[in-house]
Amino acid sequence: MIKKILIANRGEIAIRVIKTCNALGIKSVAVYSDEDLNSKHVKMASEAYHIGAASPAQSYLNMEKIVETAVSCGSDAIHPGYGFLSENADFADLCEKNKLNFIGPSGESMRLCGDKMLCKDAMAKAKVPTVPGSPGIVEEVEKALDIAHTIGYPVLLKSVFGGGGRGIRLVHNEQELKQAFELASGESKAAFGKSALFVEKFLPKIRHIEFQLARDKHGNAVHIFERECSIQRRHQKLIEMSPSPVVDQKTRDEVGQLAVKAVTAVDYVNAGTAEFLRLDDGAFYFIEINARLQVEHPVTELVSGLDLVKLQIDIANGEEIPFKQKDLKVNGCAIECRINAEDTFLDFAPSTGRISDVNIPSGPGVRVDTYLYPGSTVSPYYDSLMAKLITWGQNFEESRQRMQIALSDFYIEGVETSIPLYKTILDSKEFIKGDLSTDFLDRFKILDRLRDDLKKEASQKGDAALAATLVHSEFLKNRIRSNKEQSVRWKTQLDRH
Amino acid sequence: MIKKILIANRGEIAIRVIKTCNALGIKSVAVYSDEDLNSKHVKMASEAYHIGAASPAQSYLNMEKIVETAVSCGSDAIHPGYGFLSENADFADLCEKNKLNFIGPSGESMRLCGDKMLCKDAMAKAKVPTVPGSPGIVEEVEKALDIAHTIGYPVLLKSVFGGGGRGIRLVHNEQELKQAFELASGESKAAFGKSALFVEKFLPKIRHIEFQLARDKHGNAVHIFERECSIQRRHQKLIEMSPSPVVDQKTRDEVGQLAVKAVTAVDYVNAGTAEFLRLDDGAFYFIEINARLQVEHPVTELVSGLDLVKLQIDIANGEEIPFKQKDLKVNGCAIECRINAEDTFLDFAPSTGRISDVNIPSGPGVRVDTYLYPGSTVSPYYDSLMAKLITWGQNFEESRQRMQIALSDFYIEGVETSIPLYKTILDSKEFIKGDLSTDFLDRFKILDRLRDDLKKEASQKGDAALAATLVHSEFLKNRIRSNKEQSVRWKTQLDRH
Amino acid sequence: MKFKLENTEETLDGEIVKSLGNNEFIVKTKGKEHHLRILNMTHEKIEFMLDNIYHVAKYVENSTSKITLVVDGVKITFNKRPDFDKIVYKNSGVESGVDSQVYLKSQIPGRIVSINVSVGDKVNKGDVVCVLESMKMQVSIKSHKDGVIKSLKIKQGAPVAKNDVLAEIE
Amino acid sequence: MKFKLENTEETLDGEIVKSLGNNEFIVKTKGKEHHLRILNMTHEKIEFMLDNIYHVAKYVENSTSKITLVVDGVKITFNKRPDFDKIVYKNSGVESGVDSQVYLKSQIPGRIVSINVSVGDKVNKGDVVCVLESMKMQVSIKSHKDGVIKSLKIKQGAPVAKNDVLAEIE
Repeated sequence: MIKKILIANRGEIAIRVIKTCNALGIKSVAVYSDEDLNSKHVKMASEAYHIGAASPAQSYLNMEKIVETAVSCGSDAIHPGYGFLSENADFADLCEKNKLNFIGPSGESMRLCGDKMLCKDAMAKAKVPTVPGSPGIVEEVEKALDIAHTIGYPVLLKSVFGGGGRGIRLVHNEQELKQAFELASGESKAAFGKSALFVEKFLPKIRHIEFQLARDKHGNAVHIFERECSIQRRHQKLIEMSPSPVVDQKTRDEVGQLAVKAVTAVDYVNAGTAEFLRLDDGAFYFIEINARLQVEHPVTELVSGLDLVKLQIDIANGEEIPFKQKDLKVNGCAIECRINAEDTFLDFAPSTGRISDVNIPSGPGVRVDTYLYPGSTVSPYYDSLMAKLITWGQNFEESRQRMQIALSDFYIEGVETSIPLYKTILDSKEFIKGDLSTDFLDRFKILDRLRDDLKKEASQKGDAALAATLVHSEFLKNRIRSNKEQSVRWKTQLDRH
Repeated sequence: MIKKILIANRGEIAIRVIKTCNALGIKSVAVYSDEDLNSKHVKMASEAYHIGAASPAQSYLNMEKIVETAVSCGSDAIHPGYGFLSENADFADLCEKNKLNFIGPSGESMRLCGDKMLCKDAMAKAKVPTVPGSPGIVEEVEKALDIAHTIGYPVLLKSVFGGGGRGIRLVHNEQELKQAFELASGESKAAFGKSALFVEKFLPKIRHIEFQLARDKHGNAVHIFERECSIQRRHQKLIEMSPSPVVDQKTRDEVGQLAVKAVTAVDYVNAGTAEFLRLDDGAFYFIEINARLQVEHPVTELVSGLDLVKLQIDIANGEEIPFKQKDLKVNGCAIECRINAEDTFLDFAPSTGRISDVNIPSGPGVRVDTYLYPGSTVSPYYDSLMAKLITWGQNFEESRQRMQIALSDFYIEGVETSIPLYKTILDSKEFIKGDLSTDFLDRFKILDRLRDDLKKEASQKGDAALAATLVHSEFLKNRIRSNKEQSVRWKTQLDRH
Repeated sequence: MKFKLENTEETLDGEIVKSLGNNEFIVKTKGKEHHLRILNMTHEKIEFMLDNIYHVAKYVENSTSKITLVVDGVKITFNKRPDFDKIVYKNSGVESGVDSQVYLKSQIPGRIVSINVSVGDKVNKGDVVCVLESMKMQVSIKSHKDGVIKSLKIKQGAPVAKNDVLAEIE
Repeated sequence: MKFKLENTEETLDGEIVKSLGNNEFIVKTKGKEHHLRILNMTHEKIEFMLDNIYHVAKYVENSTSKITLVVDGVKITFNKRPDFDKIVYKNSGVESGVDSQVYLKSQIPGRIVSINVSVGDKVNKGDVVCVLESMKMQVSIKSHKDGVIKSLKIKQGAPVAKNDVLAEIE
């Protein structure tokens, strides 16, 4: 039985794990870099150890130091959170070697999930549909042309060395494919010594829909519904929800079973996620398994009532999943907005600094996972996710209304945030009717609407702003005129209240 | 359709109503006394109007002023919250006269609920069992003796003019009853000009269990499960939960149907509560209807998923309740602790003052309804309820664990609170196994245990406290020695972090 | 006092009409009188009731050219010199009348905040070509002539120096 | 430094062993050495790590006789004069040896915090009869003799003056 967990992470997810540890009476161990001495996870954990310099490579990615700390402080398990070492198979192996219970899948299973081609093979065997395309790496242009002919244009030519949109070429016909193949092949050889290209069907106006999964060491596996994560910017999720507006119970059962097949095919143990693309015609294509707890796990927690971190710990303890697929019913609707420190109008560039003030929303159906407190810091060394605002409602509309109010109540002083963007999105008729896709922001020119909304808001508050400025400058003027005397007079006046 | 609601209340319940107004796009109007100019409900409402001096009689109980304010600012409805005017039938009538939609039952129905004897009669007709006793006022001692003989000793001799434990005499036999009747009758005549006594069976070791109800203008009525509110001090609820550990689905159906009969018998419209006593043998006796939203309504919200304030507004709008009894299922378990500003060891005497700092807990399954913020005030003019801490879990144990952690995270600086008491109660084996009764605190000597827990806690933090004091007094000593220079030096050192 | 509300076309005008004592005032904004009551005021922050509505304003910046404050969570910037835009407009070439001039130049140094046209777009004299931030103010750079955008020499977020060519318009 | 931890029987003893610079110290409490690192410190508040565990302490009161602080949400009071209790004990009559004396009197003014006996209770010499708060310290008033509580002259929360009779013990 796990009694003490070292959390190899920081920020809101470290705090999230600490909360479950507290509830279960498990001791939590925080680790921190130089930059994080004053961070909230350090203050909340049962114990906290310094592991290195601010740069992730020297601290949160420093496998040896983390394992050494876990062993020396008597931890019996490690929770990796998401990001950092969470999908590092070597780290999972290192934990095992040091008799630390790694709360996640085995290194072997993780390697299988992480290799695009091996994973695609496993899915083909398990009869889980993937995006149509070449079954593996395509060495010759003729082969590529054959495949493109079979699956139909347009197609994407991708490099296995790419990622996050890099190394991807969209081609519409044979001629373009020939040219692109030559270029890409050359680039790849120049950079990596060999060409490793593959062909995939180009899918327009897609939704990103994923299934939460759990599988225990006894082979029991369940899906815990879908999450729709189509609202994105630069391939990063902004807003997630469960259920999806386009998934009915029949689809949930069918695609959920595919997802269960997918994790079973790679002998995955722990909580995890199978990601799918969904086309407008309702077809689902598997894309990958995220071999860890997801950022957006709270939406699933709110509609299932489960504590997924507790479920992870139970599974790591060797317990059987304490419920069956048929016991799970979607209860209401949950939406999550990722509150990022970023400037929407500067191409979502990170915004960092000291948070001089923060108001965290609350109320029926409102949950906030965050590391912010007045005086905390958003560091340039780590990612821009400051908080996750999650609302639950009996249905989508109630959840959305609560989100709108909570966004208005969420005040963060010191950095630019994505809050205004979400207010505009949540207010749009397209979002309300569920017309979502990964190109939502562009398709509906959301940034232009945001600009208008901000103008309107500023205009509405103009009177109040002007009135404040009038009275305040009077206050300042008087202070300058007779500094001491005035401040006493003002103070006296104010004290009357 | 209601578009603007004046909230004739203050504190956390005013804020609670504002939150639902916001979500529904309804304008909220706050009213405030001199004491409350800086209160949170004033800051959160769409508009706020001053209605009088601090004393409730001059502000929150000032019917004419409140109705006048509502009319002049264009409100179309009034939400009374709980306490203050919420169960004042004249106020409901006055609202109606001024064409204001009173969000609660009619004045007539309220009067029926408020008169012990009339209500008891109505219940007898509806076949809802009440505590055995005299059917009405007992004029002569012979009659009292007859009744006592029938229902069995011990019995309580009560005055209809009493309330909150006053004017109640416990008698064990004929002789005691004769003496007590003479005394009580004399007292009553002296004070009120007439005797108005009645006899009720004395019930030992009782539980207080109540049913949440809703009934619309079309006569549809449902119960929304029970709440167990047995943990009390001086007849005031401290901890509430739903479901009750002693109510199974069969009992819920049966007693729930009695509760529905009860509100139907008095033609009650709106959300309300039927209170019952439950004996150790499982018998339920109706005691009264609370003709308003209850303090403890959030526990029902968390296990039903409903927004009860929204339901109230819908009913006031003349809508039908949008679900049937069979649609309602208890989901998990919720517990509420009333965070009072009071000194447990001074017989729960109120503790008032400025809240210099507050940390409000959060996390999965945690909800806090409160008016506190750093700099807010707990006023001696109003009641001691500062916050309601509510936790939800898949089952009682998860809910209880989350409550324990949330209580530890709840930090309120400036007044004494009931938080330590709740930690001791939540930790007790008797609470864990659900052995509850209205005399829980006395029966298990909880205050003695609390004293021990506090000693233990202080002892555990002794080292840290001493270490802090050592370093801090060094700091202060150095500051005195060379005030300016030192503070610069310290600041510089601290800035390094 | 007279301010231009940045990012909108509004110019606001206001004054304190009188002090009623007890921290209450009559203020006039946009020609209308309002009742204002201060709840709390410090150097950085003011909480007040304006005609029975609560507001909180925090001061982010107060320089010679502008005031930035956050009112009820909404960031608002007042330009203290409402005609600054016009000066820039003039400098940017619109008023020069030299219609034959192909290059649209920046008369001030700054950073490109947004680009409002694409190559090939038809523009009229006075249309906004881009917005740049300069001296902590956002100023619109407008076309000095009717024509077609032949090329754009700017990138969002990038700095421009005085006299840099921003676009070719033919 | 030596303190008595109020409400418990513990007396704590501690010292700063050395300063390591960089806001780090070795401190000794109850005879054991600990590593302490200050994160933030002001007049009212100190945040620190003690042997890899975070703590926050806020100072509520620091008088000549006692220090009250809240550590991680737990209120702790140190009596600066650990023997104060004994002085009061002595003054309250226990040490006087006058066994025939019926009245238990208070030698100090204060406010009754708790009453630990009821009329009719048998008490032994040294048993706590009540606790009163005096000079901001809580002191136990103990019986000066063996006997039975005949009457109680006190009420919880009520003030008592010096020499007031608290109880009759026979």
